[in-house]
Amino acid sequence: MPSLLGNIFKGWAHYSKGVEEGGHHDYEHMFAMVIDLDRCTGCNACSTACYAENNLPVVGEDKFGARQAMHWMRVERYFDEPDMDKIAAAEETDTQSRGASFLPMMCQHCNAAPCEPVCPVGATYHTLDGLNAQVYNRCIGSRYCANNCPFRVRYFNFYDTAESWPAPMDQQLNPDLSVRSKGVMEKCTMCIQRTRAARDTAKREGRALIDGDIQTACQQTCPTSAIVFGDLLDETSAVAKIWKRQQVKLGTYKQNKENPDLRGYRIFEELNVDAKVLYLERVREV
Amino acid sequence: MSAQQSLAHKHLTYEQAKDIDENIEWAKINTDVLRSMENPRRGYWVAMFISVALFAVMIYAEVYQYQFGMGPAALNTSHMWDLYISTFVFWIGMSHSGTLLSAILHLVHADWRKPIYRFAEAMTTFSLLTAGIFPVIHLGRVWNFYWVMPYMSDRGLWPNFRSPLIWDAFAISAYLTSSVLFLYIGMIPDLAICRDNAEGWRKKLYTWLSLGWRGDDAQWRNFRFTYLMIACFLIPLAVSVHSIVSMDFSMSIMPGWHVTTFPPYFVAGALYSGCAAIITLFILLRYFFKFEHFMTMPILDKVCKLTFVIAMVWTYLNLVEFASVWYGHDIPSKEVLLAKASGPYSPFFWSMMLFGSILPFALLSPWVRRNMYVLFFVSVFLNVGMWLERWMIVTPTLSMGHHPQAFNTMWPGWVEWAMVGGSFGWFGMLFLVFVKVFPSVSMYEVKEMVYHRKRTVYEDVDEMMDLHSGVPGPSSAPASQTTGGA
Amino acid sequence: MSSTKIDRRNFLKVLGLGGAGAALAGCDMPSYATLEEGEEQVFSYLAPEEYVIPGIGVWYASTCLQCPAGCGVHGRVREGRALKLEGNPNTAVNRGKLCQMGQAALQTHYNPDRIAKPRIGAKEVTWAQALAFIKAKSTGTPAWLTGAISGHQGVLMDAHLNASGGGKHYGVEIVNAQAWRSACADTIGDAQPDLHIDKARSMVSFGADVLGTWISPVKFMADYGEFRAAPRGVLTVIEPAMTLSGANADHWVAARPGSEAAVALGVANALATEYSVSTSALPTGVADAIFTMTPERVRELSGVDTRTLSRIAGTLMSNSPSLVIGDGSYENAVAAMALNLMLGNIGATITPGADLVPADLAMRDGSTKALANFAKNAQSGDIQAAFISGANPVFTAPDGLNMKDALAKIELKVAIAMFEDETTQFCDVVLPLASPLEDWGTHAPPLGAARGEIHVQQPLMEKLHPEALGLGDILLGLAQDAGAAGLDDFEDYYGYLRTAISAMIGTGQEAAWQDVLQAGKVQAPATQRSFTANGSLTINVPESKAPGKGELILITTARQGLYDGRHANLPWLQEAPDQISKAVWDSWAEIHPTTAARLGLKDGDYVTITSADGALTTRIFLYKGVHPDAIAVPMGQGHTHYGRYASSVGVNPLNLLGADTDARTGEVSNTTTVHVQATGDNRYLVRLMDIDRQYGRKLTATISADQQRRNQSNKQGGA
Amino acid sequence: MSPDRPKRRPFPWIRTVMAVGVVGASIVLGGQLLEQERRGGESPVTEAGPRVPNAQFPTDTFNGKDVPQPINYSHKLHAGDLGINCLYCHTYARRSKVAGIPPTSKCMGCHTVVATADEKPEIEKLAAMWESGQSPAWNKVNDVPDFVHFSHERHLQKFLFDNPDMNVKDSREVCAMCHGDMVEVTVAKKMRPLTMGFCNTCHENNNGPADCTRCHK
Repeated sequence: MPSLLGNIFKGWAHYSKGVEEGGHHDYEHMFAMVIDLDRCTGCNACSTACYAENNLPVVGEDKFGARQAMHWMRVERYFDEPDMDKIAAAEETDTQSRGASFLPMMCQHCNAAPCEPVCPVGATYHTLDGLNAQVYNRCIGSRYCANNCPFRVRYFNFYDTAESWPAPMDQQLNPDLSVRSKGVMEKCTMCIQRTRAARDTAKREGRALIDGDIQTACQQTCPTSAIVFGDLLDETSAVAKIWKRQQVKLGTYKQNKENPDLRGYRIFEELNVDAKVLYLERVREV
Repeated sequence: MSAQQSLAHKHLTYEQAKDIDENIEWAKINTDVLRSMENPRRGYWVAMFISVALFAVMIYAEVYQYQFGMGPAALNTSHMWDLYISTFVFWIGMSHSGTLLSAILHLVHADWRKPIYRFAEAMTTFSLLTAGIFPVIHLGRVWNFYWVMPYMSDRGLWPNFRSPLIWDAFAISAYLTSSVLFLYIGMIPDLAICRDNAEGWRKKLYTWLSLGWRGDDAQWRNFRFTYLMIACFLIPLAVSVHSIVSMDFSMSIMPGWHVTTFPPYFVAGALYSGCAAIITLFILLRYFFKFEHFMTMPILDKVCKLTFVIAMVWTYLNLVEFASVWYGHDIPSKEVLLAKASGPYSPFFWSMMLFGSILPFALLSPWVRRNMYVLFFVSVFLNVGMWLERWMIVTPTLSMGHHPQAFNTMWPGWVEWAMVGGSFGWFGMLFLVFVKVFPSVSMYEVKEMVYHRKRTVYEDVDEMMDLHSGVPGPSSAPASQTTGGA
Repeated sequence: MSSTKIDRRNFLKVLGLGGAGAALAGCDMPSYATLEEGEEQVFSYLAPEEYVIPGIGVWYASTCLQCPAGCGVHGRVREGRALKLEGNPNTAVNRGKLCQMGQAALQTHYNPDRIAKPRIGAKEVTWAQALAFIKAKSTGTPAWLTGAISGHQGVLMDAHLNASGGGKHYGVEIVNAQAWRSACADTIGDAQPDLHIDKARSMVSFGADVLGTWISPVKFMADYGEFRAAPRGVLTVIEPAMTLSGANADHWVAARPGSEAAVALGVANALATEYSVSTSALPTGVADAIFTMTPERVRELSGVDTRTLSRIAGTLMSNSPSLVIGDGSYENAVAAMALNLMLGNIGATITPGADLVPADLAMRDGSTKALANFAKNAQSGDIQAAFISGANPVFTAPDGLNMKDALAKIELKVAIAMFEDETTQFCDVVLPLASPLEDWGTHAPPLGAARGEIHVQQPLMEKLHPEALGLGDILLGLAQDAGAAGLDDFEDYYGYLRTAISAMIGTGQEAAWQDVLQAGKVQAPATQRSFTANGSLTINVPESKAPGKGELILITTARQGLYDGRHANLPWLQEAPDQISKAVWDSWAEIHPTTAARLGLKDGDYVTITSADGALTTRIFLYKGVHPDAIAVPMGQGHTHYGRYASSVGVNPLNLLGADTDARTGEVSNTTTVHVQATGDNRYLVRLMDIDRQYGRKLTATISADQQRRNQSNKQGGA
Repeated sequence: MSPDRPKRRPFPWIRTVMAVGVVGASIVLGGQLLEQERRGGESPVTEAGPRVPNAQFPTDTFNGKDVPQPINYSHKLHAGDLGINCLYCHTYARRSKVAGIPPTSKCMGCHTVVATADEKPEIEKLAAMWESGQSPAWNKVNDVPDFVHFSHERHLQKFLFDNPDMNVKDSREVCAMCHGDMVEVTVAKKMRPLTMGFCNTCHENNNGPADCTRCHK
C-alpha cells in the first residue's frame, strides 16, 4: 500500500529490524574517530580550524562568560590525573610536575545517541553514514537534545550571529554549509560537507569512498597528527585498524580487553551511549 | 430564622459542625450565587488590572525574546531549560486539583465537594491553558511550533513519536479538551438557571450555552450518565498527563532526572499543589463573594486534611527518591543531590523542603484550619514550595550533569521572570473573567446536597432531637431525580 | 598570471558577494524571500580558465606569514574567495599541518579594520601624493624596521638601502631564538643547526617553548608527534612558568626565573658525577663551571632539589639519543649545548644547517637587540627616515626603550601596514599593505632552509582593497626610485620574482613556473654547513636573584595564538582559549597558590603590578604551573589602537620591562622585579572552564610509561 | 442512589463503534487523497511532460512571474528553433553542483560570427559589456533555499549520462524535469515549484537518497 500507511508499515519494519540487530541499521559507512591524547599538545589548532571550516560565530567576552560560546571543538584542560595519582603521587605536590591533561571534546556521534530520540521533530537523527546529524532547518529549538547530551557538545544559537561577520569577513563564510540563525541547535558534524563533496567526487570517478578521501578540518590541521578519522566498516581504514588494535568494540558499554594496558577508551562508555570517538590514554613517566 | 441569623453571623459558623445548613432555601442559593456574578466591586478591578499588567509584561518579554533570541533569558550551553519548563510543570500540577475534587470525590460520593468543585474545575482548565503557553514560548524558533503536531504536509515529514515532548503535546491537548468538556457539561443545569435569571447579552450567551436545558427526567438521566462517564475517563487521563510530563525528565539520562519514581512523585506533587491552590481560592471566594453559606469551614477543614495527607504522600516519595539516589552507586546523581542540599541552590532547596514537607504539619492544628488568615498564607506558601520543587528538579541537574566542564551556576534572566509572572497574570485574568460570567458555585449540586442532608438528618433521630427539635420536613423522600433543576 | 587576475576579480565581485550574502540568510524564518524569482543576482564570467568552475573549490599553494616560521599553506578558493587554509603537504617544514595562527590568517586578510587608502597625517591621499611626499621628505639614509624578513623581499630591501646610501635594516621580533642562535654559533659554529626531535628518545628544554612559539612551532609539533610514537620519547621541561611545552612534559620542573642555566649545569654535574660522563668534549671554561655547580648550589640558585637533578640525568642517560635545548637567556642555551656535547647529540639529533646559495635570500631573523639599537640610534638622531613594516615597535618595545620619544626624533616615518596600530599613530605616512593572501613573495623558513627550501607565496584572491600594494611591489618601487641597479625592467614585483625564480630553477618555461606555483616551494641550491668546536668558550652562571621581601619576578610569556600581540585583532584567536589558563578576551597574571595565599589573593582578584618602569592592573589566575617567586603575564593584549577586536582589551606586560640587555647577545631582558598589590576588586576571569578537576570521570585518562612500553613491545596500542 | 430508579437505556455501543469507524475511515481516506494530491496524480508520467525513460517525476507546475533580464535572451530561439543543447551553454551543470550562466566569451564565440552586434540590438548590449569587460547581472529565476545542497552534476549523471536509454542530445528532457520545457518560454521563467515536496516525490519515485543531510546542509 503506497503513501501514508505504506510509509508507516515500512518504517515499523525497518525499526523492528534495527531492534533485532541491536540498533545497527543498514549503514553504508560508520565514520568514527581516534584521538591520541599522548600526541595531543592542546595547541587549539583543531578548534580554530573548526571555526574556519564550519562558519562558527565569535560571540565575544560577555557571551563567552555567559557560556554561550559556539566552539564545536573545545580543548579542555585538566590539572588532575585520577589514574596517575593511584600509580604514583606527583613528587612535588606544589607544582604541576606532570604537566596538564588536554582533552579535545566535540560531538562523539554516539550510535545510541541520547539526543536523537528526544528531539520532537526529528531534527537530529542518525545518518546512513553512522553520523549523528543535525538538520538545522528542521530544528525548532526545543533544546531537549542538548539537555540530554552527557558531553555537553551541542551548542544553541542564543542570538543572531550575523554581527560576528562584519564585512568583508562574511566573504570567508563557507558556502558548503548554512549559517545557522538564532534559535537553532548546532554541533560538530564531522565536516559532513566534506563527506558530501568526497562522495560526489567518488561518484564522478565511478568508485567507492576509500580511506583518506575525507579529512575532517581538525584532523587535517592537527600539527601532531593526533586525530584520525575514517570508516569503521572499512577493515583497511586506519581508524578500523586502531579500534581493532585497541580491542574496542561498538555496541557495548563494557569492553573486555585481553590486554588491560591498552590505551583505547571511550568517554562515558558506562552510560551506554556507544560513542564513536576513541581516545587513547595520555602517557606519563612515573 | 434563628438559624439564618446564626449563619449570617460569621463567628458562629466556626462552631457549626455541619458541612452545610440543610435548612438553607434553594431560592437563597440561586440568589446568592447569581449575586456573585453581578456588578464587580473595586477590588475586582484592581485584581483584574494587576493580572492584565503582568500579562502585558509577559507579552513584551515574548516579543523581545522573539526579536533577540533566547540569550536574554540567560540560558546557556548547559542550562538549556530553566524556569520555562519548571513553571510549565508547576501549572500542569495545579490543574490536577479540579479533577481530584470533581472526578475522584464524585466517584466516591464525597458530597462535601459539591459547593467547591466548580471553581476547582475552572482552575484546572485555566492552569492547563497557562501551562500550554510555556512549551511554545520556550522554543528557539517559536514560529515553527506547529511542527510538533502530526499534520499532513507535502514534505511528508512527521514529528518524532519517540520524543516525550510529543507525548506531552498529545497528553496535554487531550487533558485540556476533556477537562473543558467536564467543566462545561457540569455547568449546564446552572447555566439554565442563569439563563432564566439573566437578560441582555448574558441571556443570549446562557441560552446558547445551556443547550435548551429544561431539567426534565430524560435530560437529568443522560446528564448524570455523561457526567459519570467523563469523570471515569478523566481520572486515568489526569494521572497519565503528569506521568508523561515527568517522563520529560525520567526518560533522559541526566543525573537527578533519570529517576524511576518520578511519575507517581509528580502526580502526588500535582495533587498537592492543586489542593493548596484550592484552599487559597476557597478563602478568597468565600471572603469576596460572601459564600459563607456554601463554602463552610467544615468543608475547608476537610480540604485541609486532604491536603495534609497528600503532602505526606509527596514527602514520602520525595524521601524515597533521595534514598534511592543516596544508597545507589551512581556518582553523578549523588553529586547532584549533594549540590542541591549544599550548593548555590541550597537555600531554595531547603525552603522547598520547609514549605513542602514541614509547613503542612501546621494543617494538623484545628486553630490553623479555622483561622482563614493564617490558612491563606499557609496555602500560598505551600504552593511556593511546590514551585520551588519544580525549579529544584530542573536546574540543579543542569548545573551539574555528567561532564565537569559544563558545571556552572546560572540565575534566570529578566525575560524568564517576566514570563513566570505573566503566567500568573494570565491565569488570574481568565479566572476573574470566569467568576463573573459563570457561577463559581454549583447551584444544583448544592441543592442536591442540602436535600440529601435533610434526609440523612431525618434518618438520624438523635441528631434531629439535638439540632432541629420540632422542625417539620417532608415525611417521604421523593426520588433523587426530581431534585435540583431551575 | 595577468590573465587570471581579471577572472579572479570577476570571481570575487561576482559570485562571491552573492554567495556570502545568501549564506548569511541561513535557515532563518524568512529564507523564502531568497527564493523569489529575481530577488538574487547571478553574474557570469567573462572568459574563465578551464580549471575555474563555480561551485568547486580550487586549491592554491602559498605561504603563511603569521609568524617567522613561514609554513607552506594550501588555500581553498571558490567563487574567487579564499575560504580555508590548510598546510601544504609538500613542504618539509609543516608537512600539511598548520597551527591556529595559520588558520586565522584568513581573518588577517578579511579583517574589517584593514587600511584601504594611503594617508598622510590624518587625511587620505593617493599613492602618487604619498610617494611624492616621501620623496620630498626623505633626506639622508633611510632605515627599515621590519619583522623577520627573508627571500626576495630581503634582497629588494638591501637593494633599496644600498641604493639610498647604505641605511640599516632593523629586524625586530620580541619572540625570537637569538640566545639559542648565538649559543649555537659560539659552541658548534652554526647559528641555525637542524634539530631532529623525531629522532630523539628524550628531550630536555631549559626555558624554550619548543611546542609553542620557538623558531618553527608547527615543524616541532609535527616532529613531536613522531617523538611520542613508539618508542615513546620522554620530554622534560625546566622553566619558571608553564608553557605549552611544559604542559606536555612528562616531567615539569619549576625553576626560579633566570636559573635554568644553573639547573642545566647541575644536571651536567650529576651526569659527570653519578654516570661519569666525560666532559672532554666541552670547552674547559664550561667544564669548570659544571664542577662548581654542586647540587646544593643549584638548590640555592634555582630551588630545584637533588632528586630532580639526578632524575633528569637518569632520563637523559636511559633514553638516548637525547636532545637538549635552551633559550630565554644566553647561559640557558650554552648550558643546554654543553649537555648536548656531553651526551654526544651533536651530529645525532643536532645536524648542521645549510646556507642558501644566494646568501641574501636567507632569513634575517628579528631580535630585540635590533629594537634597542633602533631606539638608541633614533634617539641619537642617526635615523632620518624610517620605513616600518611588519613590526609594531611602539607596542612591543619595552618601556625602558622610550620608543615613542625615539620615533619623535625621526623626521620621516613611513608605515607600510595592513592595520592601524600603535606605531601607525606616530607615523607621518601610512601606506596600505596587501594581505599575505593577496601578495607575491618568497620566504626562506628558518628550518626549511636546512634543505634549501624556499616557500613561494602567491595571491589566493584579488585584492580586497584595490589600493593596497604588496610589500614586494613597494620595495621594488622604492628601490627603482632610489636608482638601484638592474631593477628598471620590472614593471611589478611579480615580474621580478618570476625572473629571479626562473634563474634559480634554470628555466623560464611556463610549465616549470606553474610547477613551482603548484608545489608552493622552490628548491634553492644550498651548501651544507659543518660544525666547528670552540675551545675558548666560557659560561658565567648568573646569580639568579631571589626576589626580596614583597617582590616577585615578572615573566612576560608568549603563547601560540596572540603571539607577541600581532594577532590580537583576530577574533578567532581572541576567542580561542589560552592553552593553559583557558582564558579568553583578556589578560591575566599567573601566580602560584602559595604565593597568592601569602599575598592574600584569590582567583579573579585584580592586582596592580608595579615595576621600575610602569604599572598595570589585571586579574590573577592561580595554578601550580608557575614558580612561587614568579608572576607570569602573557604578551599579546593591551592594545590601544589595533582595530575593534583588540583595542582596550587586557594589558601589555612589556610596558613593565626595563632596558637592561644581555651582555652576550644584546637581547633586552624579558623579566623584571615587580611589586604586586591587590586592588580589592574581584571579577570572574572569563575562561572555557573554571573547574580543573575531572570529578572521578574518565575524561583524560593517563597510563604510566611502563605500561605503554609493554604495549609497544607486544606491538599493541602503539597508535 | 435510590432503589426505585427506572431501568436505564443501555449504552448505544453499536452507534458509538460505527461513529468511531466512520471517523477513522475518513481520516485514513483523507490522508490517501492528500497523499495522491501530493504526488500529483496516480500516474506520474504524462504526455505533456518531458519523456525520460526509467524516470518518474512529479508533474506539479508553477506559474512563475516574468523576471526582467539585462539581455532578453530567448531560450525558445536557441534551444528550440536552433536546437542548441542545454549543456552547450550551461556546461558547468555537467561538472558542478551549479549549472552556472555561460561566460560571455561563449556567447561572443558565436555572435562574432552569426547575428553580430550590428544586426541585433540585444547582441549590441552584450558586445558593449564584453568590450567594457563587465559581465551582465542576470536575475536568478530558479533557486533553492540556502540550506539546500542540490547538485546538477549528480542529477544529470543519474538521468542522462548513466541512463542507458537516454541520449546526451536529449538533455533538454532531463532539464525539463525541474525547469519545465524551456523552449516554451523566451526569457527564463520558473515553471516547477521546486519545493521540498516536489523534490521528495521525485526522490521517492526514483529512489533517490532519503537521508536529510544529503540535501540539507
